[in-house]
Amino acid sequence: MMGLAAAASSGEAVQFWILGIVAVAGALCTIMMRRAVHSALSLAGTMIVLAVFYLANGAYFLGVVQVVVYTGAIMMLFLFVVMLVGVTAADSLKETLKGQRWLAAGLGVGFGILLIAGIGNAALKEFNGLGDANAGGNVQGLAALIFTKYVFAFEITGALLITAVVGAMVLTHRERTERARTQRERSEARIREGRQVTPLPAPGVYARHNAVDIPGLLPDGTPSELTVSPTLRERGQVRDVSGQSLAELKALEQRSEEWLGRESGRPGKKRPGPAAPKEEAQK
Amino acid sequence: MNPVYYLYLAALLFTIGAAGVLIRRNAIVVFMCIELMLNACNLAFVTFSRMHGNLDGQIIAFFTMVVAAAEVVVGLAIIVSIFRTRHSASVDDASLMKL
Amino acid sequence: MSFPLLTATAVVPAIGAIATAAVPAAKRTAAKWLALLFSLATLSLAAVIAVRFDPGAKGPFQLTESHAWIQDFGVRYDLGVDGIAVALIALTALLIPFVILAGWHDADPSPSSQLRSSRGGPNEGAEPNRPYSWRPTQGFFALILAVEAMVVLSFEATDVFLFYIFFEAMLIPMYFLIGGFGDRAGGRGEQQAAAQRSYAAVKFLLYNLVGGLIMLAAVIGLYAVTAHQLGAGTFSLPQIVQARASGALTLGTGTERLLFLGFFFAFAVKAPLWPLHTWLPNAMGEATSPVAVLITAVVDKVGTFAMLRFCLQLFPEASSWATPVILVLSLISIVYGALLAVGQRDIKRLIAYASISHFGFIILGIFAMTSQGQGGATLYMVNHGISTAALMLVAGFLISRRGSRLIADYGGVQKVAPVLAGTFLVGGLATLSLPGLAPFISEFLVLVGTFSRYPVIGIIATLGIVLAALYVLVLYQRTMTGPVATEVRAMPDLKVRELVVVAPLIALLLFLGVYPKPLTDLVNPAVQHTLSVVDKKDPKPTVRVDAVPGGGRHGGTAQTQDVEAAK
Amino acid sequence: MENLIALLVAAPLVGAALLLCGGKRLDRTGHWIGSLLAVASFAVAVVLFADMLGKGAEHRALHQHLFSWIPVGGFRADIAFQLDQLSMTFVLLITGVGSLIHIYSIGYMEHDERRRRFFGYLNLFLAAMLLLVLADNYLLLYVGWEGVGLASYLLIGFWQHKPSAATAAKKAFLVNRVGDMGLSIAIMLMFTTFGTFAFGPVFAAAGDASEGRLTAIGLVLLLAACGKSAQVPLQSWLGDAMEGPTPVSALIHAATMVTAGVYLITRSGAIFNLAPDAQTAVVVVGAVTLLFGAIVGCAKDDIKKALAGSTMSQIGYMVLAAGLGPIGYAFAIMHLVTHGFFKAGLFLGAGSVMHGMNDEVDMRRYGGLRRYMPVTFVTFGLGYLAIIGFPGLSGFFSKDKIIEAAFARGGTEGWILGGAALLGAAITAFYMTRVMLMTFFGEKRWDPEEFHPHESPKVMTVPMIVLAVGSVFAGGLFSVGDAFVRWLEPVTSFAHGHSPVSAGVVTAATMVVLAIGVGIAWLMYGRKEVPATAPRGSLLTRAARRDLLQDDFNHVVLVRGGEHLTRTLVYLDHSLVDGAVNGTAAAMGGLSSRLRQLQTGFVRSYAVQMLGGAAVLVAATLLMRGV
Repeated sequence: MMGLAAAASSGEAVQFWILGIVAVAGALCTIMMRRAVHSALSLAGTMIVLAVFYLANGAYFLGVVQVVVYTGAIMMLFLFVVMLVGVTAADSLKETLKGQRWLAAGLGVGFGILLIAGIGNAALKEFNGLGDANAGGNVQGLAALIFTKYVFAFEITGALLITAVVGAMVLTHRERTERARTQRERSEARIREGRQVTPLPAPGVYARHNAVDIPGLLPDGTPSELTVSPTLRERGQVRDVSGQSLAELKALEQRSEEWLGRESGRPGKKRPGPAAPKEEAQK
Repeated sequence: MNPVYYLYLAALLFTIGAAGVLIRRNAIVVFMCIELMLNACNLAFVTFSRMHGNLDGQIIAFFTMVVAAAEVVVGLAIIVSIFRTRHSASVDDASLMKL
Repeated sequence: MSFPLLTATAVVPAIGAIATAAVPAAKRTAAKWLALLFSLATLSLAAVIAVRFDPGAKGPFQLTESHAWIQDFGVRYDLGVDGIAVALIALTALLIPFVILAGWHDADPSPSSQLRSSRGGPNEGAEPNRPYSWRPTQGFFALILAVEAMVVLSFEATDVFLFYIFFEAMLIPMYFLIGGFGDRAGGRGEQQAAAQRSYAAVKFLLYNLVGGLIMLAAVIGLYAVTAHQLGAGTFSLPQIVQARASGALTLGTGTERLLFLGFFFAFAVKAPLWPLHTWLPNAMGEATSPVAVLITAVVDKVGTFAMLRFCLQLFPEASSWATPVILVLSLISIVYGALLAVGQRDIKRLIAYASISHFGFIILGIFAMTSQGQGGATLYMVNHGISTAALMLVAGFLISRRGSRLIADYGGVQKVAPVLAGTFLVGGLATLSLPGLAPFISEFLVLVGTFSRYPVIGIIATLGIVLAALYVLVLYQRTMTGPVATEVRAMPDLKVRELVVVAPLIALLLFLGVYPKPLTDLVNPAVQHTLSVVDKKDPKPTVRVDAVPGGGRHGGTAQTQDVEAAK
Repeated sequence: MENLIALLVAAPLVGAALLLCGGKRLDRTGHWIGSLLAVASFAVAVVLFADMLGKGAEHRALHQHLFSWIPVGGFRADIAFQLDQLSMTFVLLITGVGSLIHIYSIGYMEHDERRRRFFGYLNLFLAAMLLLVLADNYLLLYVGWEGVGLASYLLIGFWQHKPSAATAAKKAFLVNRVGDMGLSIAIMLMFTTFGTFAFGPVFAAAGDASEGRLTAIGLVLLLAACGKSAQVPLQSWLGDAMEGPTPVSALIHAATMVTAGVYLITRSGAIFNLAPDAQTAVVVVGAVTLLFGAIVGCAKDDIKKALAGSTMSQIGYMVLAAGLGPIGYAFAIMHLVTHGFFKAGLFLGAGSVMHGMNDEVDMRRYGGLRRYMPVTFVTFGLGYLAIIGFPGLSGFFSKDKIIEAAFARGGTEGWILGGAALLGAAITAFYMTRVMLMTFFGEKRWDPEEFHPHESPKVMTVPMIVLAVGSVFAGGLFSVGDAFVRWLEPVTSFAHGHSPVSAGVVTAATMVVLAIGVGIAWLMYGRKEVPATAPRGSLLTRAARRDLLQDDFNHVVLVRGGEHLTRTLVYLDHSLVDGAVNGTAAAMGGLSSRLRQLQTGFVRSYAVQMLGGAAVLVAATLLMRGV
């Protein structure tokens, strides 16, 4: 804690350079990754690094808050939403707006240069470190300030948070405007419109794992979209196994044939069987 | 080592975040980039507070976090409701502002 | 002055407007009578003003009222009238009752289709399928009274800012009057007529707004100058004039010219001066003829009046600097308007262009900077108001009978409706300023006044006399004479109400044509004052005429010349 | 006495007001009221005349100042009358002939349901004309000047259902308006020169003004006179004016109104005398017109148009005389009066003929009418003799004097003018004889089934007789000891011209040309049979039938040109002036729609713009700090 002299120690320098690179890498990954999940994770990484930097800068309380609130709560909220929206819903990085990307890059670079230049020619020579500020302990110091000087702001943030919570509820919670239709009504409706009178067929052939994402096959072996839940269809997470199952069917017939007609054995046709499983494995 | 480097880092992160906001179409990712920018600001604040030797910077950073939290909550809620209605989290699809 | 006469004159019609608007939808006739009543009350008040006003009194303005309004910007509620204002207030108050009477049935809700289109103007906020939710009649008359109130107040205001406010506010009711009500004589389908109307209304509004905004800039500029030089900024016309006279206020040449142009532009749009005139034919063509009268006979007068009161008195040097250009422009207006009037196929547009030509005369007279010119211009404002009202209203009666504005659709009306034709002819003769009718005097004074300083311009302007005869007589010949057109065969002659409208106007034209002295006595001192402010003198005749034996009364002439010379 | 002057004007004015505003209830009595008031005015005139004769020549001028009309600054116009010998002459002529024609019209307009209005207009005309000759300043004169113009407009176009009549009326008014322009400019010039335009002061001060200004004034006055008196180049309206009822042609377009120009010039003598150039212009116009009118008169087959041509030419004589200055004024007025008598008589005769021939005006369809309408024949014949200047009749005295005066101008000018006048006399004799022969002599060229010529009623013949008497004796009466000249002298300042040729010679010459003219006419129309349909005729004849193409010129140049001009202007107003405004509006719209493209609606492009803005801000702050 006393290590926070005005000029930082060389150890801190090392730490800075290493973690700084990590942070930048994380940031870059955040905007580069195709899948939201990966972006979220790399962002979390960056945040943790930042938490460390806070600590290094003598903002112990903030460092902890950073870890708990950001990396803990907010990023998890992100992940949660990502799950809700679709883990694998990767948006193509192909740009749709004409010239947007170049504009963005150019502006970004220019802006960065501006900022850095600004910092550069700003007279930031004096370092009276946090030594005496943190003398009574960082948290106490913050508390003293928050509850004296910034008390109003603090109160207002409280109000803000409550409002935010309420707003989130209002936005996400969908009001049911009309009476829920009973099972009878629904069945009647089904009959009336004539399509799909029966309940939807269940998914999953060859249930070797939780196969809600594998559509059931129609007699001709083609997959039936109806069998998977709309959400999955929406996300395009339906796994089509029709081709594979057909292949396996063929292999089965092959083998039975072999067992029956042993005399007419053709060595050339010896091992086609595992072909299918292999390709499945590749899948 | 000179804490000014923290500022440079912050600037860099901020820029990257901004670029991300401009480039990505997935609303969630856009939000993450915004978070990134906020964090960059926080880093700058913290550094400044260290330079000037008083805690106000940290206080501001603290408030920023709170605000960020609130913003994320509401923002994500919006994203979810939009996704519900139009089955997409792409910011380009929500272009109703166009004349 | 104990009783605020001027305020009352403006307030009465305003109250009338509100009261008329408040009349329930079913009681249409009641609304009309109420409006008429209030307009007559205003007329009587105006008469009181005319009586109370003493032409000989010292000081430019009389019956003044002054109250602080916006202290921070030195804006005051200052009212006061000079002879010119009195004459024009009288004119306004006089015309409005006739306008109301003439428009008695113009705003009656008509068969639904026409109703929808007649409310198809910009003021349809209500949903289209509720015929009586909108109350055309009440609205029509209320708007007319509102216009009257604002016009009167802008004639009375001696505070530039106050004047500006009403000068602009006038546009709102006018906009609705033009866009909301039309004679059902478009010839083309009602929908298209409605479209035309709103086009005309928008054009009217845009033109005048542009002018007004430029003027606003100039007003603010004026305030800034006064604030800078007098310490406390002021908008008060007498104060500024007095300050300039005493040398306390000296505008830089450039500044003064800019400010002058700012003011003049607005007034030139309002009193359509070529090439800013194109809104007038549309507006007058599409609006009902009473509204057209309101535009050309009342509202536009504010423009010319303001040139006389504000442009000249606030910026004398700039005025004389701009005079040549303005004279040429007004000359163009005269000839151009007349020529276009000759070329029109639409009765109302023809009258509109004739008005443009006449406004050319008025502005010519104002900027001729001679007592004849300006006195004539002032008389011209009054007389043109009356004569155009007569002509336009009769034309309106004609149009409402036949349901068409096209000259070609008429012919031989004289045979079936002699009284209508006669009154129309008298109106026309007044428009071509036949001697013996009021407009002749004003036109001749303007010509003399111009000629005595700018002979060439004066001579060219006299061309207007011939052209005026041309368009009036062509109009009369094509509509009234010749074989009777089949459509007009059953046309009824003027009804009593219409006679009540026209007869007094014609009588007035004749009276003022024979005995304009009351008017001239009213106007002359004001004109002299203006001229003294502008610091211009009438050019003296080259040959001095001494009182000749046998012509004792000519001594008077000589004496006045001595006075002129002494000045 | 003075106060009676206003009465002169008031009587017919009241009549006009009564008849025009009176409405149907006056339909039966209207014409009597009108005529009565005209006669009343005449009576007042006679009283004033008698009174005037009672006074010495110098104290005859009367003034009546009613009220100050337009006082603005130095500009003083009064409603004031001045009755001197000149005005008196006109007043008598106007009211006298006017009354007669009122009476005549009672019969002539009997079958017209709008007779009341007709008499209203006639009264209006009388009032305006009297105002014109009684005014004591040019502005008031101008009022009368335009007033008679209005009256003539109304009366020419009285049968408005005829498009030709309406057009003729419009044309007359417009051409007159051109002349009026001249008058108003003249008044302006006077005001700027003298600071007043009342007769007295102006004439008193005319001497001090520069000759250039006086010449200018004279020329514009001449323009005015040309318009009103149908002199070249503004003569074109008079022929068409014959569309009006015949009494109108007699009163307005022969006897009184068209002579207003002569009055104007004579009245302004003080100015013209000091502006010789203007005078030259006047005589030239007069000479040209007297030939022009005469030639036109020769070619017309429409009896009224022929008479109109002769009117034009006779007024040409007057203008010529008036242009000669003091040596001519008196004779101009004298010829004016005598002409008033015989031309009115001729027109009334023509009207009577038309009345009997149910409004047929083509002389080629007349012939041998003397047996059917003797009174008309006699009166017309007397008028005829008077106009051709048959010795002893009115025309002889007045015209002869004018010709003398023309020679008396001296120099080549004198010879030219005199020659023109003589030639005019010859042609006059020719065409009047032609009219006479074609109408009353030869054998009938009309279809007895269709036409039943008959003598007109007393109410019409009596005025004709009176006028015939006047046209016989007036001239002689006037020239008894130069009575007329001395009567006018105080106003028009008479001077004896020194003619290079003696009066006797001139008279003889006149007689000779007269005989020649009559002879030729008799050879052409008296001896030979007159074809019922006009022969193609020589080039000159055809031109003359079309008013020497002057009308066509007007039509092509003014009417067509004007139409094109207005049409182009209307187009330009829409496309150019209005287009400029709408153009700017359209430009604005286009610009905004361009700018609208920026609003893609994509959040990210907005974000780009925001970032750009932020960058700019940062840069700005940095630069600020840098500076």
